[in-house]
Amino acid sequence: MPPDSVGRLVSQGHAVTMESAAGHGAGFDDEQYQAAGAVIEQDRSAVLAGSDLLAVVNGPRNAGDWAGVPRGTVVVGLLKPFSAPVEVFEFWASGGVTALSMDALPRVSRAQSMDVLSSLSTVIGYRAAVVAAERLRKFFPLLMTAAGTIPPARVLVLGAGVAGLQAIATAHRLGAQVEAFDTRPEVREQVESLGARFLTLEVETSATQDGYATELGEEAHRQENERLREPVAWADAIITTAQIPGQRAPILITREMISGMKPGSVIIDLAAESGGNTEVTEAGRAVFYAGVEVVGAQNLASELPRDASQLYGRNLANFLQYLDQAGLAWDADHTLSLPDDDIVNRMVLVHAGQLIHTGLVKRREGGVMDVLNR
Amino acid sequence: MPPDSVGRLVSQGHAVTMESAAGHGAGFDDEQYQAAGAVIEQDRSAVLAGSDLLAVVNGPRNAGDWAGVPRGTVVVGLLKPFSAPVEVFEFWASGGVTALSMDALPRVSRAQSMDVLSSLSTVIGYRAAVVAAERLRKFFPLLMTAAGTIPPARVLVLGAGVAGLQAIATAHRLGAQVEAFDTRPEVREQVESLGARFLTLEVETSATQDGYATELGEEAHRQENERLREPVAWADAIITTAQIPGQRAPILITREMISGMKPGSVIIDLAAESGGNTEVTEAGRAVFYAGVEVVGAQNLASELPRDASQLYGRNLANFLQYLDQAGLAWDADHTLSLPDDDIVNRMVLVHAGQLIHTGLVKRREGGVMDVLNR
Amino acid sequence: MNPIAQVLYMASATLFVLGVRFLGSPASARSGNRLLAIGMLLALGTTLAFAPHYDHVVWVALVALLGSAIGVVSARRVRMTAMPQMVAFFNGLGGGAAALVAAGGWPGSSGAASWLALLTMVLGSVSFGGSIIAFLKLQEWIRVDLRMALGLRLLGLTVLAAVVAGAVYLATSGHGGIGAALGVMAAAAAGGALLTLPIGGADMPVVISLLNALTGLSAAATGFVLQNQLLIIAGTLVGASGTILTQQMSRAMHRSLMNVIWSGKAAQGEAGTAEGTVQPITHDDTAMLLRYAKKVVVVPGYGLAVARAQLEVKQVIDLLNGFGVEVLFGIHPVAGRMPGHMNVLLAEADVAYDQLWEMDRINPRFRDTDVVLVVGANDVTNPAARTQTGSPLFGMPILNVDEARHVVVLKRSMGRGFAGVDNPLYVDPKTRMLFGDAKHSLGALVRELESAQ
Amino acid sequence: MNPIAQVLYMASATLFVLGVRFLGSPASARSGNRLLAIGMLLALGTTLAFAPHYDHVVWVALVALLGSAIGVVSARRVRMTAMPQMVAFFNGLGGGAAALVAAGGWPGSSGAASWLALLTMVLGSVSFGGSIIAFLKLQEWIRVDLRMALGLRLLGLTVLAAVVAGAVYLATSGHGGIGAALGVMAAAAAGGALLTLPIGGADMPVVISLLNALTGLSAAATGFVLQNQLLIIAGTLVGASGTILTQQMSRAMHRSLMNVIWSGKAAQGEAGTAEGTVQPITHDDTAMLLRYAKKVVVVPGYGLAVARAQLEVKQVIDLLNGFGVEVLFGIHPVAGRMPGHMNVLLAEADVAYDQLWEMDRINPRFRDTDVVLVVGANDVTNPAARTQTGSPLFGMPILNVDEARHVVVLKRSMGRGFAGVDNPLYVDPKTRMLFGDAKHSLGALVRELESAQ
Amino acid sequence: MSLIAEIYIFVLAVLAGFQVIAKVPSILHTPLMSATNAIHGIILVGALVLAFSVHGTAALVIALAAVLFASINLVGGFVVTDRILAMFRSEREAGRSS
Amino acid sequence: MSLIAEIYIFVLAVLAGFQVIAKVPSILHTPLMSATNAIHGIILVGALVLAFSVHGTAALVIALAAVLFASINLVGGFVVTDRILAMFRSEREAGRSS
Ligand SMILES: NC(=O)c1ccc[n+]([C@@H]2O[C@H](COP(=O)([O-])OP(=O)(O)OC[C@H]3O[C@@H](n4cnc5c(N)ncnc54)[C@H](OP(=O)(O)O)[C@@H]3O)[C@@H](O)[C@H]2O)c1
Ligand SMILES: NC(=O)c1ccc[n+]([C@@H]2O[C@H](COP(=O)([O-])OP(=O)(O)OC[C@H]3O[C@@H](n4cnc5c(N)ncnc54)[C@H](OP(=O)(O)O)[C@@H]3O)[C@@H](O)[C@H]2O)c1
Ligand SMILES: NC(=O)c1ccc[n+]([C@@H]2O[C@H](COP(=O)([O-])OP(=O)(O)OC[C@H]3O[C@@H](n4cnc5c(N)ncnc54)[C@H](O)[C@@H]3O)[C@@H](O)[C@H]2O)c1
Ligand SMILES: NC(=O)c1ccc[n+]([C@@H]2O[C@H](COP(=O)([O-])OP(=O)(O)OC[C@H]3O[C@@H](n4cnc5c(N)ncnc54)[C@H](O)[C@@H]3O)[C@@H](O)[C@H]2O)c1
Repeated sequence: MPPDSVGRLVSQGHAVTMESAAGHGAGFDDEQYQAAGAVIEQDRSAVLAGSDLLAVVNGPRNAGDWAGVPRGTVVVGLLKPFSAPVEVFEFWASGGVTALSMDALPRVSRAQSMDVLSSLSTVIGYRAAVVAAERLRKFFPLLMTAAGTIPPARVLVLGAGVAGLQAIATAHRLGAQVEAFDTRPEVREQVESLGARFLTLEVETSATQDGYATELGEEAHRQENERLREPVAWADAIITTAQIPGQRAPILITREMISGMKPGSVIIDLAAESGGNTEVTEAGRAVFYAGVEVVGAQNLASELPRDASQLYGRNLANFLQYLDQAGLAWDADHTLSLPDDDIVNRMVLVHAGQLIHTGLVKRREGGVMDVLNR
Repeated sequence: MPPDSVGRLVSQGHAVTMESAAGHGAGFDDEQYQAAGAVIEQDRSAVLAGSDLLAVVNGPRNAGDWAGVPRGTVVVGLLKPFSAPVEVFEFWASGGVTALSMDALPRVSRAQSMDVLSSLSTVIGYRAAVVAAERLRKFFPLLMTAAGTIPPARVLVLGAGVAGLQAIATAHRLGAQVEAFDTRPEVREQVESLGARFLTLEVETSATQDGYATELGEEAHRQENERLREPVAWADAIITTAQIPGQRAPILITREMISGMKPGSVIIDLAAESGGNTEVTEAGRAVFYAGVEVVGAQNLASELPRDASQLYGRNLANFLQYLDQAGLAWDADHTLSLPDDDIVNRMVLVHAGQLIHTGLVKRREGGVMDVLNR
Repeated sequence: MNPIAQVLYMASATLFVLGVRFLGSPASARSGNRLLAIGMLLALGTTLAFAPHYDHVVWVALVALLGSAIGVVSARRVRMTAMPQMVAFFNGLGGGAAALVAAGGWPGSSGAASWLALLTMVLGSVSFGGSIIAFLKLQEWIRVDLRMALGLRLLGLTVLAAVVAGAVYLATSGHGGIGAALGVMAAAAAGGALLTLPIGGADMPVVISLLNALTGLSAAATGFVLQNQLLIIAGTLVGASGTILTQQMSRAMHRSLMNVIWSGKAAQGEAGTAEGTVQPITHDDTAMLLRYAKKVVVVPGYGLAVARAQLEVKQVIDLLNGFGVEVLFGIHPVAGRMPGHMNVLLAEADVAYDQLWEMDRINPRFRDTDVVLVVGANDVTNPAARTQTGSPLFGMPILNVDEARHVVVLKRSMGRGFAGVDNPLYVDPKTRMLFGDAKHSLGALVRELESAQ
Repeated sequence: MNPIAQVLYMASATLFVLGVRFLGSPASARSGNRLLAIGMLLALGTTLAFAPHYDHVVWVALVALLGSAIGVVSARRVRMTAMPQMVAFFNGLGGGAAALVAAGGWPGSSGAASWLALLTMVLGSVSFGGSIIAFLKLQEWIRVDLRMALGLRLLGLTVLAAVVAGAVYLATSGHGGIGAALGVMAAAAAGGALLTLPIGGADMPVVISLLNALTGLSAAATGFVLQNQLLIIAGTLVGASGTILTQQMSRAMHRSLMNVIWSGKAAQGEAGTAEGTVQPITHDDTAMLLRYAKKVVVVPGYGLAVARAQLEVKQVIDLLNGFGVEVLFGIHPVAGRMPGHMNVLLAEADVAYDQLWEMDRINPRFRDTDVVLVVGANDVTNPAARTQTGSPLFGMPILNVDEARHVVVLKRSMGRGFAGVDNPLYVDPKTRMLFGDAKHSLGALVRELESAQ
Repeated sequence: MSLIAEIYIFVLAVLAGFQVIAKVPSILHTPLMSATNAIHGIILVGALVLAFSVHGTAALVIALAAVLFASINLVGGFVVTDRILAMFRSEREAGRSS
Repeated sequence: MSLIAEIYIFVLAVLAGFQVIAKVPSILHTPLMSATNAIHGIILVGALVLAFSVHGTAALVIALAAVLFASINLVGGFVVTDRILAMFRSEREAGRSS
């Protein structure tokens, strides 16, 4: 959270305590936060223990990591109900902690100012295109020069959510010839509005109420692979972003399809963290397969730390303010009463000793998603 | 040289012999060359000994490296009369070899199809902007989002020759706010034609007949530094390209000026090979100074090997064809007679046992340029 | 008639023609009006100087002065918004005057003169009756139950048929005094009134223009009666140009003239003045509105991106800047379908970054903005977000475009935006809708603005 | 005259007015000409049907048939390029006819009729003399030493002064027979001829248009003599519209009318038709040229970048595409100031990549290209690179735009390009220069093309 | 003057009237309507001639009524038109001056 | 018809003639000139009336000369105009069809 967002919370009458050096990665000093009105605390456990509301970026990796969070505390952050260890949430439930996850925020217009996923996707999408331009050993733009014509790079973007659109826009700006595909048909217009071509593959799926894609059936998936073969072979650079919340990312590009690509091509897989859109993706690493570099992008947002943390911080501050106005309150014995609000309701992972979020409940019961746990 | 250029030479009736694997870096196989009509030779010395004309990318590093080139042979390539070891040329002179350097090609309109420097500068300029976007930990474009406005990156381009202009164009495309400066006043219009702002610093110099800048006087140089202070501090990313043929590159950015920049900023120094435009540049390395990353760019062209070699190859093929038409000929005892042609005359480094190129002659006599020898 | 008078009349006729011509373009309109006034003075002076008699000169002078005074005062007093009914009122009097002049000369005339006089009486009186009703309706001094529309129209037609029959009888029978004349006139006025009664308020301007042309024709007919070429020319000029103008006006409403004066749409027109109705606008009106504004804010949205009309929007602002209009863009943080969508788009068109103002910065400025041009934006301008607690947009900060003086919305239909809710902005009385693909509409605006240069 | 004839005459007068109106826009021009022809048939039919006498009818029929045959044959035979002199020839005959008709009716007339007849004779004859000279000069059957220009003009004026004096004498003295009439006419024709002689070939079209208006006036004057309203109206119409047309034509040449018919520039105009001169073109001509072309190639250069006119060029091609014109860009590899300069620029304007053709691909296409629009490019189109061995450009491959049917070059001046050499393309007979900043010129083209829609 | 001449005049005036109005931007519709409305105040010419020469009270009253009506129409019409155009001008001038 | 009526007609025809030509693209200048040139072939009407009624050979010759001239002007004028416009049309139509 950048100092100005902290300042806003302070000016709204909240006491803000910060772990020392929390802003370093994004280029902010403790002094700047102090100037904004925050109290700097050297000791993390003191922060954990002494706050009514803990605003974090990511949740803990292990159940025990953040011991000492008192009953009635609210934890707000990107808590990853679909992939973080279930034990963490069970531990919180047992400890009377309430967990609100920013990634469960409904994707409705009025919630957009708190929509962390949009912000991060924006960063990631831009970044993916820049990284693709940097990794691809070719010009992106068309150049007609005295030494002949360099054709433009062909960029294929699979999945045109927020990140995909941003990647399309960025690659188009750089002069690449961009094609894109998504299973949600309404995306066609959005893709075209950015000057790119939308592929007509006749593989469609409906969107959920939040605009997320639903999973394709077996047959549809096979068809998609089949029909993507040609565009994939055509492309110099591919950026994949296809994700379905709570599911392993669909495999859009098989090994065989990669073999069909020109050597020296690049794939930036933004779905690496949820399993990857290619068969060879490894999250956090670039692997070479058949002469094609497949970048399993992880945490691309951290590559623009200042901008990303500004966006995240503002979203978070907006959400805290929203919570406040919606009527978050503690009674005398520090029992929390959550406001009954559409948006907040959807974000509750853990409250009053219970796991609430349906995805989380399913995972505890079925354990199907364990592929993704890390 | 890409296979199609080889094919062109072959179809014009020349016999082309290639060293095996010469095209690998650029992604071309020996088979492709064979298909285009070239003879592949495993042994380099056989190539050196058996050709009338040797087309190379760079010259040898040491005088003895390419022993065995027979008298009357013409060597054509980027031979760097200002920085390659003088001994190489003396060795060739003594061996009766004729050397024509592509980097001494006059920069006139009709020679542009053979202008290797332009081609390389194009690659380098584009690449510098992409690398800057990749290295800078910030967005290039302006973004107005629900989580606040991300201001555009400010990019400063110093020296607006071919590479500088290409860098300006690329950064502008990506949405950065671009300012540029050059000491040649006629460049203003060119900079503005790309949508960037030209800085008025009142430091001007005349251009040579070939459009190269001439060196600034002591005083003018001091003034330039002074007047660049503010724009440098303003910038998030700087791309420097200022060069004067045969001279050490001017220092445009001092240590102190770097200290005035925002931490996290990036400088891409394209003049690194001729000494660098900043005080801290190290060719081929990225150094951090006061939180600013200074990339001493070296051989950026090799990062787009396929496109760069296509451009270089076409330029070279065009030049060879030009030479042929201009009347390059060997008499019975393999003595070479050079055509009397404006363009060719300017490119001769070594001929008939003599060092011809004025820069080279000066270096042999004065040795002033030894800073740059590597 | 005296040849000098004739020549002077000819001069004033020429001034009329030129004056109307000048009135056709914004730059010269005022000079046009002045030419007309000079022509009129010339005509009156000539008439006074060369009149064959000067009987009753005192009375005439008094009455003319009285009339002028009434004209000046009422024209000065009227509110700007009541201009159309004022014109209707004046027009009715003009028609009445023509009828009266004809009636005054009619008794004793015969042949063609008699026919022409009766024609004038009928035309002038219809114009009188219709105009007075138009005036009363626009003043909202009378209201009509629309279920009576058809009845009124049929009655009106019947009355007019009777008038025509009577007039023909009078002309052919060759006798009839001032009483018969007054009778014909009263009946004709009633017929005009009946036909005008059911026409809706929104359509009135077109009808007034039509009646105006009719008055012109009646003046021309008077000219035939009096053998006065100036009257013929001036009246015909008004008749002909008024007809063209009427056509243009109904075309600007995307209606046919017949539809305006007859069809059931009139009823809708009536409703059209009430709150809650969408008011369309034409390209040329939008262009004029923009061209004569001081401050304009353009609010782009997803529709701009869909239409890929960024070049056109850039041209519109360049043209407006050329006219000295201050133009800014108000960028809503979630306009479009991805963060920064508008930025990408406008950068393509090379719009300067400092013309892009974020929501928080532009919102306080709407209050003194003359025109907001909403280009394919919907949700981000939806005032429901401020007021309708149940709306899915409730609580989302929006661009308060409704605080500006005028709002023009460019979109293809009444289609909804991303959030899928209706936008009360579109029925705001100060909002006008310019329907059509944004690229096309902006292109048309460019054309209009260029022709206004 | 018979009232039915009058009404038919009126109808044909109306057709004339509408016909000329229709001729003013490319889309309706042909219908306009047809309306005129119908009006003419109507007028002739009416005249024949209602003529008071039919003496000499056989002779008249024969002569009229002969005349028609001559008209058809000569109009059919003439080469397209000789159209202007053909029009001049016909116009002269028209003037002559008017003068002859007036002369035929003059003996024995008196008062106004006499004056009017003499006026007609003078006007018609001047038009006759001038037109015939215009015809002869354009046919290059006569040539005039320009040192004699002033002398000829003064002589012409003197002759005309004498003609006026003679005519006044004849009118006031009230006598004079056919001989005197022929004398006046001969002298007037001589005067017209003398004044037209020194005018340069390039200016002739303007002069012909002026003489055309003059013939119209003489026909109108004949109408006064014969008390024929149709002649008055038709003649006046031609006189008035011809005057406006003459003004527009001289404005299109950036000259004043006075300058055209009198000034020394005429001499330059003469030279202007020779080889080696720069021929400017106007926006509207360029627009029409483009609009009615099949294949257009746009050649952008550094000037396009300097003007930052990429959006405008995009609009021009979009409009042309809309008209069904095929448009491509021919991109020279070194256009601009950096490799790929044009690509960057045109990508900003979202020009589709497949519309960009490289030099080697576009060069063979110029041969069947109707119009090449060179936008701020210079060196890359310089044919000297092919031919002038000494040129610094010699040997550089260029875009062979000079192989196309028409070339229009947009630049600000005759300024040189990067290589600093003159460009013989600019004095190629098929090249026209559209001077001005490229952004401005292209903007004007957009306007013109839009109005041609 | 003969009737036929007057009809000629009428026809030509119709032609002139039709042509005089090219495409007018609709912001000018109201002032144009108002100005042409003022023009037929020219009927005052007829009313004056009539009033100067009538005999009898009834006829005089009719003539004077015509004078009254016509003068209101004429004067009021011009004033209203000028007001509309003035508003228009000032807005424009304000626009320029800013 | 009185002279004054004719003058009225003249003035109105002038007004109509001035207005009938708005801004014409210069590509139409030649056909427009040629068409208006054809119009004053209307003088043939006068020539016919004259020729039908003259007495004496000299007068007849003059009248017949007028008929000849006028008919050449009229017929030739229309044919030329049509040719110019046809060229124009065909170019355009070709353009469309491609
Ligand atoms: N910015 C983001 O990151 C993001 C991401 C996802 C969703 N959203 C949501 O998207 C919405 C953005 O608001 P907005 O006002 O920009 O868009 P919007 O509310 O979706 O409205 C766009 C309007 O443009 C019109 N339109 C579409 N095509 C057009 C064309 N060719 N020409 C003219 N008009 C056209 C449509 O009306 P017609 O059909 O009648 O023409 C539509 O009502 C917000 O609700 C936001 O929450 C934003
Ligand atoms: N592409 C490269 O890599 C590169 C690099 C360096 C040099 N060059 C050289 O640059 C030249 C490029 O050829 P080119 O034909 O593109 O350009 P050019 O030969 O330099 O000609 C450009 C023309 O544009 C006109 N112009 C300038 N501003 C204008 C404006 N605002 N509006 C309209 N016209 C304008 C100028 O004429 P007016 O002043 O009369 O308007 C000028 O003659 C070649 O000689 C090439 O060798 C190229
Ligand atoms: N209301 C708002 O203001 C708002 C704000 C941000 C996002 N949203 C919406 O939220 C939704 C989700 O956006 P996101 O970026 O988080 O999505 P995401 O990251 O969950 O998924 C990325 C994209 O992959 C696509 N995809 C899934 N399976 C695919 C397959 N097999 N093949 C191809 N593509 C596949 C999805 O359709 C989606 O577009 C979008 O509809 C977006 O418009 C709304
Ligand atoms: N005729 C042609 O077709 C053609 C083709 C390519 C290049 N050229 C011309 O060749 C010339 C050289 O181009 P290049 O890219 O090889 O140049 P370069 O690499 O030698 O130098 C780069 C730039 O640095 C600038 N510079 C030098 N000292 C500076 C200082 N102290 N401060 C700021 N800037 C400084 C120079 O002016 C030059 O623009 C240019 O004029 C270019 O237009 C011509």
